[in-house]
Amino acid sequence: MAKDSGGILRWMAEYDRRYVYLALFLVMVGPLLRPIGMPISVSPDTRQYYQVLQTVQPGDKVFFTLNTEFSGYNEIQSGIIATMRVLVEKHARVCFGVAHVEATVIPDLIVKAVQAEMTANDYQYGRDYVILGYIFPNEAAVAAGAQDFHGVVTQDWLGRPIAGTFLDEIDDWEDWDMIADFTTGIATSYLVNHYALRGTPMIMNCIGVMIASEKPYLDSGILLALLQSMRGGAELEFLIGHPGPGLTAMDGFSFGHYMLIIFILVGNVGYFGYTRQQQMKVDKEAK
Amino acid sequence: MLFSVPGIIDGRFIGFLLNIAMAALVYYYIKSKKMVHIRRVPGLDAIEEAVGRSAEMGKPVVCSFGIGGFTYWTLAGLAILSHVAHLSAKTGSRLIVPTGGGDQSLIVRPVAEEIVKTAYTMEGVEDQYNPDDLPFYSGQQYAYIGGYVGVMQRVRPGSVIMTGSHASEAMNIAETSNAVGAITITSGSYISNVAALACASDYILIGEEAPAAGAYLSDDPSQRASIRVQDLFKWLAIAIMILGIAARSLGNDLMLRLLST
Amino acid sequence: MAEILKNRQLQIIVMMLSFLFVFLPYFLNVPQLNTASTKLITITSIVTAFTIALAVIAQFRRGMNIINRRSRGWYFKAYMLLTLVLMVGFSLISRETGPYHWVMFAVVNPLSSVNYGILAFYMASTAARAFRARNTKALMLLISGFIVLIYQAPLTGAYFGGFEPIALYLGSTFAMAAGRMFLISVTVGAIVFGVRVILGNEPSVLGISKEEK
Amino acid sequence: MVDFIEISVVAVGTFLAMSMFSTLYGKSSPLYALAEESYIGFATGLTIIWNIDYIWKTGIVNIMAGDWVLLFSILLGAMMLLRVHPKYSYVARLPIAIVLGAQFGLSLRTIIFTGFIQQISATIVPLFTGGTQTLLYNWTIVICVIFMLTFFFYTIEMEGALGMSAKFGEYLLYIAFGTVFAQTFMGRLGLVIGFLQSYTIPDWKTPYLLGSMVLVLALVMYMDKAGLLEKLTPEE
Repeated sequence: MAKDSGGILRWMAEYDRRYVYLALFLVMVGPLLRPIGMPISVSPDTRQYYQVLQTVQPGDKVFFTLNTEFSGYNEIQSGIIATMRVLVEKHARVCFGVAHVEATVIPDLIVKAVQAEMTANDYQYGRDYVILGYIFPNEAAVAAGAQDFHGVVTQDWLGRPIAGTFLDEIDDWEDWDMIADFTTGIATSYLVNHYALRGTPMIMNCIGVMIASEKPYLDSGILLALLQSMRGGAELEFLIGHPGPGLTAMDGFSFGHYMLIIFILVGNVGYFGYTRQQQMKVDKEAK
Repeated sequence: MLFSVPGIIDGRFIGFLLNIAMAALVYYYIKSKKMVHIRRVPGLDAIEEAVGRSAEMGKPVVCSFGIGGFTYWTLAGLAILSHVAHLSAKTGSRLIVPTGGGDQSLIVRPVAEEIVKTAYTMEGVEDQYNPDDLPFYSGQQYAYIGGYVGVMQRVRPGSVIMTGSHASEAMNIAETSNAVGAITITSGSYISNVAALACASDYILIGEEAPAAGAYLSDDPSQRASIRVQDLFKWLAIAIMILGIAARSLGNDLMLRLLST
Repeated sequence: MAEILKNRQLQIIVMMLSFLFVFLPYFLNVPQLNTASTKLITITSIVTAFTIALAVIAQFRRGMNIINRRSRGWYFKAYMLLTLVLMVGFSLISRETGPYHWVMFAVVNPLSSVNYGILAFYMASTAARAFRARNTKALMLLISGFIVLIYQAPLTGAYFGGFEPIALYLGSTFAMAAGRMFLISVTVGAIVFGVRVILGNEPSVLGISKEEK
Repeated sequence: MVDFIEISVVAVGTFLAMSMFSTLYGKSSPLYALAEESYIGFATGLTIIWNIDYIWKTGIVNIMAGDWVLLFSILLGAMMLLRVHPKYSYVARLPIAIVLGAQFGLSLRTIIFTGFIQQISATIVPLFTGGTQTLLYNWTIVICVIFMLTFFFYTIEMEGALGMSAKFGEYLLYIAFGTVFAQTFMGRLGLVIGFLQSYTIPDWKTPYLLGSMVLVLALVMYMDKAGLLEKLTPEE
């Protein structure tokens, strides 16, 4: 391709996009195989999230909602696990709820990831945490649960009755001390509309795509804190001093960004160089 | 809070009032059957040019209206589809309309079929209408994508016009469309989508431009009326903001208290 | 009975009543009404869960059609229907372990991730192609995108903090304001559309114009 | 020791994932179709299971506990199912009307607050008090929101001052789009890295990931050369 008229500049302007795909793939896999462990900086939004988490009291009832598919879980699992770790250390009582069928097995993964802390803090199923299944299939389900919790939820994800668990203390939205929402945007606006708007304190960890849509809620005070994408999760891991999947991924994350920046620069140099070259050619012919 | 109204829960009065006002305005405009003036969105010129260019090159046009159920984005998409169907019938280009993609899209599909068929009939080329050119790519988003991308790679359209309620699959479509060398015109319904599409497409109808274009093209007074009511409420929003900011800067929070009433 | 159920006027009236029964108790200070309204909302959530069946039936029909016609690659559809039935069967055995668990992690997890992850590649090629300073608008896009991209690579901030304040400024002002503007205009649009439906002005939403095949 | 089941999860997972990535090659392939149909089949199965589960736990369990009103939900749900019956589809109109009414009731009663009133309130900020940074932020937000909104008026012509304001608003929008694009890219990148991470940690998984990649790429290129791609891919 590069041998045509225009040479390297033309190639820089019009290269095959499959090179982009391959390069991006390689720069992400490389650091995962050989982690470098580069330092990172912490953003103010993450600090805010961390501070809100610090206000959790022992015995607080936290609604841990997973509005995500598996894909979203891969992106924000560092934030999810780090948040859970803090909650367990604060000895909050946690109830998992799920808004996507794929997420029904995720609470199990989270519990396994923080097993050590849970054992150390003597966490018992029912008394300290409960795993509910797919309880948010649509907006009506969320709204009904906010007004009459036991009218909607009767059993946990494996069909065991929830009577006798700490959920006996929950009647409606007022009884939750906090909602921690982890989201790709499926039922999040419903939780915002039917819980947070009424006054339930709500914090959120969203995927990168959702940041711009959720920021107005943070700015207007409906959300107390917003942890952003995988980078926020890594920063939270850094703040709580417990490295996890987020921090190990940050090398690849940096390289992925730099790779794209290089491609943009190459593209611009190619574009302007090539257009100028063509222009000069035209001028020469005109003369 | 400024005051409380007996019988109404504290802090919810203004919201109630605004809802009622909006309903009343919509009702008024629909009843009066007035054809509200709507300005022509520049995106429409881009669409017409794209279809024209496809006809010159003898290439087909691909036009889709989203994967959602009946929302106002879908209605806009259908109005634009109708326009594109007329244009392609007039210029003699083949029109391909991928449908499906969501659970709710099943309800929209027959309406789209009717729209395309009517357009061909009205342009007097009913015999060129081919139901197979409205393929149904299942009710699943990513099966839809596979089909959509596949059809673009096979027929190499001259232009791709993608409006209505598309979600994350919009990027696959826009990139493939660009890769096969088609003129890409898109619209996005939420901000991260719009931002990505603004980069990926040759022309984009930003946010509300699509419903406005749809209302401009349709002769349904109620669709036009709703654009007018939306405009009125945007004016209201700006007015409240300016008044409130002025007052707040002078140390008065009357407006904020009013809004929380 | 059939005549009553077919009556379109009745359908619109029922819809309006159902709307008001949910809408009003949120604003009015009448606790009894609220309790009844909560019941209606619960009922709605269950009925909506039923609608999934409609999509599944459509899926099945389409699959069977393709198989019956023996279109090219029909066996893929047969395979799809088989996996669907298998999954339901697996869930009856156990949802904690066994084949259900295996499918969740060997099939659903990776495919769901790739489904959306693939967009990273598309976005990269878009950026490489579209972030070019062709005109003023593209230049604005390029500059702000460039700054935020550099800032977002965590390594940058650790060694060079210069981009951070600018990127945070862009994110909390321009991007947030655009998000807010979209939110306001979409909210108004959605309410106006809702009002139009409730007033019976959008019959197609109720599926009145034509039932699907 | 890693057991066979765990290995099979990783081997099958990476192969299917790479098959789905094969669409980046730019041509439709039977491998992509395999991945796609696997996902659709199993995910649809999953949807069925959990929606029945919801109906059971919220509906039937409560009815058995004596909440008879919920019998209506089962009745209406059954009526809804008749929608697919060519002759009796009209029966579904009643549940559709109820569901739509309630849905619009739910959304209209709340979005006016979260999407309109609270957003306006949050924009009402003081423009002359506060530190330099606060002032800069406040001014920018106010200018952005107001000018961007003027870009979205449709029932009057964009002329004179309004036209200029809309033009300015459009430029501001493009600055925002650059930022949002970068954020979105960050999200998608995080997604891929998270996915890759689950197949590179612990170490023993990596060969399966790279092996699947090479295998799928080789298969696709071979089929492309042999002209099998078109022949084996199902027509949609």
